[in-house]
Amino acid sequence: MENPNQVVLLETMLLIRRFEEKLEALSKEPGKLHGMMIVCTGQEAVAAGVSAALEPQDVIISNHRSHGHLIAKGAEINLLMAEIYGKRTGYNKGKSGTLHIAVPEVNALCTTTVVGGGIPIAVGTAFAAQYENKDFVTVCYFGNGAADEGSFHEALNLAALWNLPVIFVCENNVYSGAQRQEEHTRVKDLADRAAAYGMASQIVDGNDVQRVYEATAEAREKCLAGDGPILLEFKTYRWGGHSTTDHQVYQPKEEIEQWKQRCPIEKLKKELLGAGVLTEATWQQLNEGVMKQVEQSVQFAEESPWPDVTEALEDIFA
Amino acid sequence: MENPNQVVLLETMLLIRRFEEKLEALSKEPGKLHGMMIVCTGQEAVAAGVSAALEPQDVIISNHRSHGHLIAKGAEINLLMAEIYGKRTGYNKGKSGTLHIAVPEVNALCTTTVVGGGIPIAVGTAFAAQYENKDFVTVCYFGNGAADEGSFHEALNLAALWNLPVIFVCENNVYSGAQRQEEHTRVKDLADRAAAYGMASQIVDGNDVQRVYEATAEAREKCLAGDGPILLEFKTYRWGGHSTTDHQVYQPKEEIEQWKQRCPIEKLKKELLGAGVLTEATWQQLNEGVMKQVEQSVQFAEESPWPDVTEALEDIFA
Amino acid sequence: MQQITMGEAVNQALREEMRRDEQVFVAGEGIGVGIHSNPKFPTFGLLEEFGTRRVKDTPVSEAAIAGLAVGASVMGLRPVVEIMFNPFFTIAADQIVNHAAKLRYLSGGKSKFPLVVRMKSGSGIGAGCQHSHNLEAWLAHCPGLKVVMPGTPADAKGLLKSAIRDDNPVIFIEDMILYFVPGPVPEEDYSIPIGVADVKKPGGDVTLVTWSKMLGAAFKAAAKLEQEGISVEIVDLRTLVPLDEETILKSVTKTGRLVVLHEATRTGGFGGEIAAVVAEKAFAQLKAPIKRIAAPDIPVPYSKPLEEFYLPNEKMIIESIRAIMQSKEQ
Amino acid sequence: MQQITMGEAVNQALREEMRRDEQVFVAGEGIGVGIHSNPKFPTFGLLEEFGTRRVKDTPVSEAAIAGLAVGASVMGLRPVVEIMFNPFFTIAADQIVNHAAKLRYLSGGKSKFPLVVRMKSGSGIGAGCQHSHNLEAWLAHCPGLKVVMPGTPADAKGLLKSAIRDDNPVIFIEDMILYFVPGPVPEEDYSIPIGVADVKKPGGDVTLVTWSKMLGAAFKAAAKLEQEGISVEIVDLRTLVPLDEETILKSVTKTGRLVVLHEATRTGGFGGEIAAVVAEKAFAQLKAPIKRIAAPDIPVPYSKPLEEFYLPNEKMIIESIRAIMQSKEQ
Ligand SMILES: Cc1ncc(C[n+]2csc(CCOP(=O)(O)OP(=O)(O)O)c2C)c(N)n1
Ligand SMILES: Cc1ncc(C[n+]2csc(CCOP(=O)(O)OP(=O)(O)O)c2C)c(N)n1
Ligand SMILES: [Mg+2]
Ligand SMILES: [Mg+2]
Repeated sequence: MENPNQVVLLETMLLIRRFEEKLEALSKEPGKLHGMMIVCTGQEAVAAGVSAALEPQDVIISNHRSHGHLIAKGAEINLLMAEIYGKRTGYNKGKSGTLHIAVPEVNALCTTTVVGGGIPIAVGTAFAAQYENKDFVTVCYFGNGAADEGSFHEALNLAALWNLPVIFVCENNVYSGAQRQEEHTRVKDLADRAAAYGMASQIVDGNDVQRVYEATAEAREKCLAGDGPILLEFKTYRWGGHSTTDHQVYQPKEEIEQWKQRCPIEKLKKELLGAGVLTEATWQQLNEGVMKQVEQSVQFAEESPWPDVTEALEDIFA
Repeated sequence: MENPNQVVLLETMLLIRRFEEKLEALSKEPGKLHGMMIVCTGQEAVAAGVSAALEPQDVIISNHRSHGHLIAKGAEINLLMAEIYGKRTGYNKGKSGTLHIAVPEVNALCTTTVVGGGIPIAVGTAFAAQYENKDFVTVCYFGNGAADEGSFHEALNLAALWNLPVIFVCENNVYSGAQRQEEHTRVKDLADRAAAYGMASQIVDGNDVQRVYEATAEAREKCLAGDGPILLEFKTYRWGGHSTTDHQVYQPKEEIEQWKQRCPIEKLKKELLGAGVLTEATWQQLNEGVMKQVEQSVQFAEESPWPDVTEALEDIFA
Repeated sequence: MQQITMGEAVNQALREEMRRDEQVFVAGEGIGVGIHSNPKFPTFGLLEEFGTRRVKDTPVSEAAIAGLAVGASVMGLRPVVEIMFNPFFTIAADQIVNHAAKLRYLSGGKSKFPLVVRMKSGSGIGAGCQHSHNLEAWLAHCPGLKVVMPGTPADAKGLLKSAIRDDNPVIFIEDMILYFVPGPVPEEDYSIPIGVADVKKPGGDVTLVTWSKMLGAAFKAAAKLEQEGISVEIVDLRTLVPLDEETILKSVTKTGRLVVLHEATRTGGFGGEIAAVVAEKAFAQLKAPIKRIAAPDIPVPYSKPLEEFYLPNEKMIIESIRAIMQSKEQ
Repeated sequence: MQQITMGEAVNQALREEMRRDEQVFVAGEGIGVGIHSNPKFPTFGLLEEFGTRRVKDTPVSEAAIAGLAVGASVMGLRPVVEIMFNPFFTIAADQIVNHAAKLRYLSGGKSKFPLVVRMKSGSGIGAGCQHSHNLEAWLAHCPGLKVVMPGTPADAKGLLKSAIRDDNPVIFIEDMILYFVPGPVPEEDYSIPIGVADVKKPGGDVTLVTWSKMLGAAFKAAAKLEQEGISVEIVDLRTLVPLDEETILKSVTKTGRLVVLHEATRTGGFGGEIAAVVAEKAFAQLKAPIKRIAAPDIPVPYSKPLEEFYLPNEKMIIESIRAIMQSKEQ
């Protein structure tokens, strides 16, 4: 596989960042959004790097912190934003909201806010690839906290037993709600859990988009060659609280600052500036373009109609 | 800890063996027993060796294949047999039957036939020891099949995180229902799963009662010293089918024969004969004594009254 | 017509649908190689006919089994998975309730989940309350699921075919005792629509609504009552969701009396739903109190006499019906 | 009298019981250090007062949390564990249903399991159907469990105390919206018995049985109807199991009319149980059809107008009651 276009990677991360920042801001404006928001600020490299290694036919299964995953896989932010607003024009007609947006258009087939709930589902989508002998992989995103759920265990064991083409992506952002990793498990590296199923694994710097891309691309090739599954642990950090209603009393300010020094976007930006691929001017352009897109998505969402209340009764049975 | 009396160990194993053989025979006599029977023939060394290392205050949590565990912990076979018959005089007044006999009298507090269901409960009983700073351990028995349930994962992680005094006993008898271990997981040694929780583990020959005893005694000491929990994997074999209604089409005859060569009772008997601790005559005595006990338990059960049907409505709320 | 048991009927339905549609596969614990090698068991011989690609033995991992079905179905396969016994549904419940049932709605109708979950249920097998615990009322109280619970071999076969062809998650609950009870089943290909109750015996005095194993006791009681001059109409629900209110209301409108009979425990059982529908929509037609006959509010006990006591029986049905026939018209 | 919210009332009950009885401990996700540091949340400040021995933060492992409670309670401790949201009960369900509820019975009455499982429930929080899904009917259909679902801060406090002191597994369901609604709560130590419904407002024309959050809408509708000359008696169930049939039947005997109101979806909801009890035991007193008012059979949608549409409201209550007042007496 060829290296992805670095500027496109940067732009993807930037789009995710600005989208999430906007949501944080909107969540503070009373009456704008319904419910709390869960954003992935600081973790953009995981979504961007993973999706850069994927093809359109590849499936992703996502969790409560999904916006980055969806954007990186190609979801349109207008339709995402409208969904988050609860508007009829949203990807799921407002039925889903921020926590479980499905975007079948880009094969983001199941997003679940039940922690760990998506992992067994990924076994099913991967099984379909094997059953029909099709060339696609499933990427299953979940957090460090989810790795303690029973569903993780059952699913990884079954995936390994059947040799399924699935890449389990553990996005280790240090926290599970208000708990630090060392407060929810004694193991340091969750990647080590793969051995309990006879599965391969790898630990990767989740703030280095290029490393994320490479690990995923390699894992994908293995899966397609019939040597899957694999567990990838991406070490990263959640800059904000768990959600926009989090009081963040437990999260040390210095820790946040340290991780901000390792911003995945700044890192790539510096590299590209250094390599002459990017100039300050093109960076400004990029940023402005992205900001504009985000503003437009808000406008689209705000101008979109609400669903008619009786639409609540639709879409239950096929 | 002092070595246990070897003759007592032998007698315990023999009692379990004859009890289970009797149940198998009874299950073939129409109209005697209600439902299928699940017996532990061939696995006696695990129960006997484990319990030899335990004190009365130690708690055991057992599973569907419980008779051996209960007998070794000190349950009276009359009351067990009566329970299996469904009689009022049984340990649980006939409400439980063979699959979930609780014997609080010997701290066999919860027996469950939900595969893996007892493992989280053991976390709770062990937590009580820690909470009240009491000197007892919990032994949690489960099979190789149970190690694939999500409950195993959640429970072991929590036990390790909190450093609880619990010995997880994986009785690996090769099969889970009709599935061989290699058909339900890719890992060879289930003990390896402990590493996924930062927990200690050990693999032990489950047909060598002395080794079982030693491993348990050592584990118990560690737990009491605050260095628990631990996962012990005892390698053993289920001579019979999963239950008495099993057609055993999947279980190779040669394999059964091979394992019968490694009979835990024969092994100890030979050793004790060799060491002069046992003679053929005392062995005969032992065997006859045990057979008589078992026959008496059947008589006790058969002569015991049925519960009155309205007793079905009792014992639901305290 | 062939006389086969419900176990055999389910087996035929599975075979015929697997032959018809390559997208159908089965998975579960002991589905392929099991401890029982008995032609009266639903999955008997499937492995031999369809091989390991389509007949998947799984580890003891109910959440993974259910998740497998959810994921495979959204890709267009048609999984028919087995949760061995109804109480083990609890372990698969998150996948079934929060995922299978909700994900289509959450997608705004974009995705579909054509999966079937088969579960064994029912008392009478001497296995106690962790194997026998009828939870159909739970499943019926979960929007997004269809719930089918047949009482005869013919219904089981026809309904399972519909379930497999349905584009929605269908819970298919099989009573274990019925696996061994024979009945007539058409030889030709047929299916029975989900959501349609069946008047198994017409009658004029009282409507007896029931489903699954209790159908047998209903028939016996009705035969005895007939001799006393009381004519019982037996409505076999067959499908709990969607509920065929029309058939129930039509019958009650005719008879003016309703008895609901189920094996599950009384409090919170699905009998309450039937009673409520009738007390709201056919109140004016009712001539007598609505009676529910159900198991007492206890776990299924093991001891044979206690387990027999647990199960609602013919005598209770007869007494209940006699009582409401005597109760003064309002 | 102090005016506090249900969140604060639960907090007081937990504190007072933990002070009173060393055997009581709390465990759950974010129970000690959580993402919210808000005095209106039930576990606010417990860690500070009682320390890490008695306030146990757990990993995201619902089955382990419930198993912890089962095991600790059989040893004589009194665990009060939290399952964060009602739908996550599915992950703990095996422990609660097959173990907490059944193990005493299976022991022949030898063991007891004095545990409390607290769960948040209810729509209106904009989190969608995997957080909001009222499953109280499931729990009420599981022999061996008591099920409590308070509608006011005072009831919550008094009932939680009884739940903690009860020797049986008690499921205690708290509506999240009510965490923030204040009400009068006695300052002194008191408890409210489990299993006793409360006539929250006497009335002569129609009995309105409800529980939890819907109590608010019931009050509003009753006030409006009063102006039309329709006198509504509001029976707040408070406890679903054991069900206080007596209070319900007494009220219906007086009024002759029954409306049941709950937030959970209609089909299979606990409203069916109430309707069935009344249609059997107070049939002769009924002057009109029994009405159920409940959410439609859909998952809780996210979009604000859709989520509002989901929740039964004042208007529906008023219209239902008007309708049954007009329906001809039989
Ligand atoms: C089954 C379940 N239990 C609890 C929760 C509440 N909850 C939402 S997110 C979360 C923490 C998850 O942590 P992690 O998996 O590391 O993902 P992150 O939020 O860090 O991205 C919890 C406990 C839930 N949504 N589902
Ligand atoms: C949750 C659950 N799933 C399935 C079963 C059916 N079942 C009973 S025993 C068993 C196999 C268990 O194997 P293992 O844990 O190795 O114990 P063994 O029978 O070998 O002693 C199965 C699948 C069950 N009782 N509980
Ligand atoms: Mg995390
Ligand atoms: Mg085994």
